[in-house]
Parts: sequence; structure tokens; C-alpha cells
Amino acid sequence: MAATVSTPVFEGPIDLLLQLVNGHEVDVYDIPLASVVDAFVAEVAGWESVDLQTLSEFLMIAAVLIELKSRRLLPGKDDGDPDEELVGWEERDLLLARLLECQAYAAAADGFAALFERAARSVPRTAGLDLDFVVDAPDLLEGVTPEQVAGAYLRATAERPVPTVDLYHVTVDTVTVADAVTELEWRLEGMGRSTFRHLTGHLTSRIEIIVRFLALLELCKRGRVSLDQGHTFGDLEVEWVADAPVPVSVGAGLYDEYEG
Amino acid sequence: MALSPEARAIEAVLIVAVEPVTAGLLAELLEVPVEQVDPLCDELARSCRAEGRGFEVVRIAGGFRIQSHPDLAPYVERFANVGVSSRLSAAALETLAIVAYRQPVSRAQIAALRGVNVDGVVRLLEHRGYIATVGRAAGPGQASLYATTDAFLERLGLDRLDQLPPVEDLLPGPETLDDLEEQMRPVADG
Amino acid sequence: MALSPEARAIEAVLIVAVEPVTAGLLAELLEVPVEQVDPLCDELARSCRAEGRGFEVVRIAGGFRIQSHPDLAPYVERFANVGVSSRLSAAALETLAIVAYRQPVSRAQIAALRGVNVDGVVRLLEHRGYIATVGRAAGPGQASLYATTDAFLERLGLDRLDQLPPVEDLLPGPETLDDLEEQMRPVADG
Repeated sequence: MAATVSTPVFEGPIDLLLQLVNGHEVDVYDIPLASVVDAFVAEVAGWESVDLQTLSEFLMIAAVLIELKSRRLLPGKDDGDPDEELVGWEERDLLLARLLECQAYAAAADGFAALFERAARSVPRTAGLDLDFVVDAPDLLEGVTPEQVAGAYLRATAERPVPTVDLYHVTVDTVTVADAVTELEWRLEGMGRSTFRHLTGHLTSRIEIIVRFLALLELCKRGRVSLDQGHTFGDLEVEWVADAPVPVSVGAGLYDEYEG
Repeated sequence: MALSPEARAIEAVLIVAVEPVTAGLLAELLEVPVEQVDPLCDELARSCRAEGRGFEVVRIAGGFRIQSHPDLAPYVERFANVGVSSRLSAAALETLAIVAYRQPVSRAQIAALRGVNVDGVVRLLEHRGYIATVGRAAGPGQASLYATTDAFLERLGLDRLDQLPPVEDLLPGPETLDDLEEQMRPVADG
Repeated sequence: MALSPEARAIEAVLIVAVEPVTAGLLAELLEVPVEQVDPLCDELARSCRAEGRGFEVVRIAGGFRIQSHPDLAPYVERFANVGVSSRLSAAALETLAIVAYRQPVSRAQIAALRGVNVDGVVRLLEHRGYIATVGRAAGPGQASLYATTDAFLERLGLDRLDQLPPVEDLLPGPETLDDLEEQMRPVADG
């Protein structure tokens, strides 16, 4: 990323700053966020045109820095059961999770570049069969239709992708709280009581678990379930409230959506 | 030490092959049990190393092939068309990494991760033959799902996908992660 | 006895080359006087015989090349007949399609379109009788021009070339339609 910032303890590209913070080489405590933002704004002011990519990356990194800093400034808690940590997870934290994931893929991309580079040093033998050999192999065009030939031509000649106008902004692959509410209503009605751990035991992704948690809170708010936690970081006990009022219909738009 | 007749035969077949040849096919051609193919190819590869040949026998994309020795890249470069023009951008490489690790994956899922529209990049990768659609997602819209191809493995010089480092290893160092986790632990009692 | 560095380099070049390589070109690549190429190729050929490799280095019209050892012809033949593949690779089909729609066309033109070296694929298609040279391009080099054959039409069940689907009709390609579909999908399924 092109954007650079300057603070009393750091000067350079903003993503490097985040790496240094992550790697403990710079304490987030010592970074005045205001000066980071000021420096960035000053830089943006100098731009001839708006670079959306850089802007959004800056926002993401700034958000993560704020998050880290606010955590650091508050008195910490530790030795919790890993499962219970989820209880405090919120959307902001998902941002960091996603950033970490992106960092992993960026590292993988570097690895790919190195592999490409290395593999390119060796060239495969492709000379093929000496034409003296008598071949009565099955017809290689068996089953190939003229349409497939045309398709292959288009694939081969589609040199550059045609730019298209982006009409969608919301991904299809969302886990919605609404869906989770419906699912949990259905399951809890049959079970009567359960625990959060039990309800989410089959889930593998963090986001799915978080969405179930938000759905439970929603159900609690609506009086459909009662929640109880025996002790700090203990398993969350969930009880279905059988005589609760008839639920209002669950519709889209009432809940936040989370990208998986 | 002279090559065994079977290793010679494998070498002859690989010399005329235009893409990696599977162990199963080699076994069929040589009329030997498939378990014997791996040791024979090992023998072949070892003998190439021992004699300091100008080529090597490698296992790639689920098969065996002969390729020039990497040491000799400067000499073979002009015969190969793998130069700068085909180098992928950072964006394309990252998208490729996402497909490799999350396959099968839809364009929307990639876009959600990368935070930008990836249509052009996905099409470029598809056009290069590194990724291909392998099906459609359930649910409305039935988005195309993408996976990496054998050509991807070949170009990366890999035999199987699981030779890629696990994604966990690519996350920032363990200390960093532990520490991040600590910083992010909920402060409230939940 | 280990190969000399020059013989190794020649071996690597011959492994990668699709056509015979002239002594002049080898001399140029190795930066040695052309008189040294013959002895080096002799050294290489001798070492292949001594080690009982599955291939040989031969001098044929126009230069040197590596080919499978005649002893092993039965395996190579079986591979060619059973193995090679019972269908065209995607790369070969695309090359064939380019010849079909752009004929007459030179190898260099096809390579420019596909972005990769297509020598092996063109040879395969020519060898299988799906394409044939129909003349030479004007201008320096006078590259061979390729066109599809009657056998090609026959295999596709066509009488004439103009019965191939017009490619304009296929635009926008299926992928593009997918895109549109995907972009017009309802916003959320919640």
C-alpha cells in the first residue's frame, strides 16, 4: 500500500506499522492514532485522484489499530476457556480475523510467486511422440461437438477480461442472524433446554458460532429463551420459554448480516 | 550402475509424453503392479542425479514427467515461453491463494475476503487455466464455484495440493497470534 | 563418468526442444565454437549408451534431437495407442479451435493468441491428421500455415467449415452470462 504515515515513534507505510505492532517491534501504546490519521489525511489531500483501494485498506488498518489500542488501554482478563472467549467477540473482531486471514493469503501468494519462479527454471519435455510411430489411437475428437470447438475458440481468444459494471454489493454467502434465529427456535422447541456449547458443537467456523450467539441474544431479548451462566466463562445454559408470546414474523432486514 | 529394464522403459515413455504420466498408466504399460512404479521412478530419478544429467524426473500434478534441470535454466530459457509476460500480479496471486486454500469457493466469497471486486482477476486466472469452475453453490443464484486445476499444480511444480503449507503456518508468527488473542480477549465477563 | 557441464547443457536444451536443434544454435547457446558441438553431442550420445538410458541422442537432418530408444518401441507404441489420452487436452482443443476459425494460420500466430509455446500441440494435431500445412506465409521466415483437414470435419460430423457455429453468436460467452446472473441476484437470502 502506498500510504505512509509519520508518528513520533514510526515513519513509513501504514501496513508496515501494523506489522510492527503485531510483531511487537512497536508498542501500539506509543502510537498516537491522531497523528497517524492526520498524516494520512494530509497525504490523501495531496492525491490527484482518489485511490479507493488505499483508502479502504487504511480504514481497515486504522480500525484494527484502534481496536488493539483500546484493548491494551483497558485492564485485561485472562485464563478463560477458549470457547467462552467468543462471548466477547463482535464485528470489530471479525475485521481483525479477516485481516489476519488476508495476511495469511498474502503470505501464501508470496509462496506461490516463489514456487512459480522455481518451477519456471525447469521446462517440461513436450516434444511428444516421434512421428515414425504408428498410432491407431482412439479418435481424440470422440464426443467433441462443433459447439465445444467454438467454445474453445472463445476461451482461447478471450485475451483480456471485459470490464463489467459491478452491480452487486452484498455477497451471497452470508450467514444471517435471521436464519440462525429460525434454526435455533426450531431446535430449542424440541429440546427444551440445552447449552451454547451443545448448540454450536457441530459448527466449525467462528463466524457461524458468533452468529448463533447473536441469535440467542435476539431470542432472549424477545423472551423466547432464558439464558443463564453458572460462573464466569462457564457454559451458557439455554432454556426454551414455552409460553412465550407468538413470535413476530422473522423478516430480512431486521438483523445484521455477517459475511462468512 | 545400469538402469533396470523397467526404469529404461519408463524413461522412454516419459521422453515421448507431453504431460505427466500417472503411476497407474505406467504400471499398465509395463505390466507391473502399480506399487512398483514409485520405486522404479525413484531409481530413474536417482540415476539422473548420480550421473549429473541435464534433466530430472519429477512427480507433478499426480504423475511423472521429465523436465530440464533447474541449474540449466539459462540455456533453456529461450526455448520456453514462461517469461515475464506471464507473471501474475500480486492481486492475482492472492486471489489464486484464496482459491487454492478455500476451494471450492465462489467469486462472491473471494470478493468478501479481498474486499474488492475480483471478477477480472478470476477470469484471468480461469483463462490461464489455473482455476476452473467445478460446480455451483446451492441456494439462490447458484454461484459458480472455483477450484484449482492440474495446470496450476504443474506450473507450481507440485504433485498434490496438500503439499502447500497449511494455512495456519502462514498466519503471523505464533507469539504474535497468542498475543493478539490476549489483547482481544473480552474484558467484560460476557 | 559424469557428464561435462557443456554436455549437460546440451542435454537440457534437447530435452526441452521440440524440433531438432542445429549445431550452430547449440554453439550460440553454450557460447562455444561450433566445432566443439559435435564432440560434445558425441560425448552425450556415448554416455546415454554407456548408462543404458531409455533414450538416445541422434543427429538427423537439421540438427540434434533426443528420441526414445528403439529397443523400447513396444512400450512407446503401447503408450501412444492406449495411453497418450483418449481425448484432446483443453490446450489441444483450444489450439485446434484457433486453427479452425483462423485458418490459414502460422504456429507463431497461434502461440501469440494462446500465450504459450504450441509446437508440441501443433505436431500432435498434425500427426493425428486434424490439421495440415497448406502453404507458407509471405515474408521473412516463411512460416508454415496450418488449416484443418477433411478428417477434422468428418470427426465433427460436418460437411463444410462454415457449418461450425459462428463465434459471434456465442458472444457474450457463457461466463459473461453467469456474471450478469450473479450480479443481478437478489441482495440477500435472509
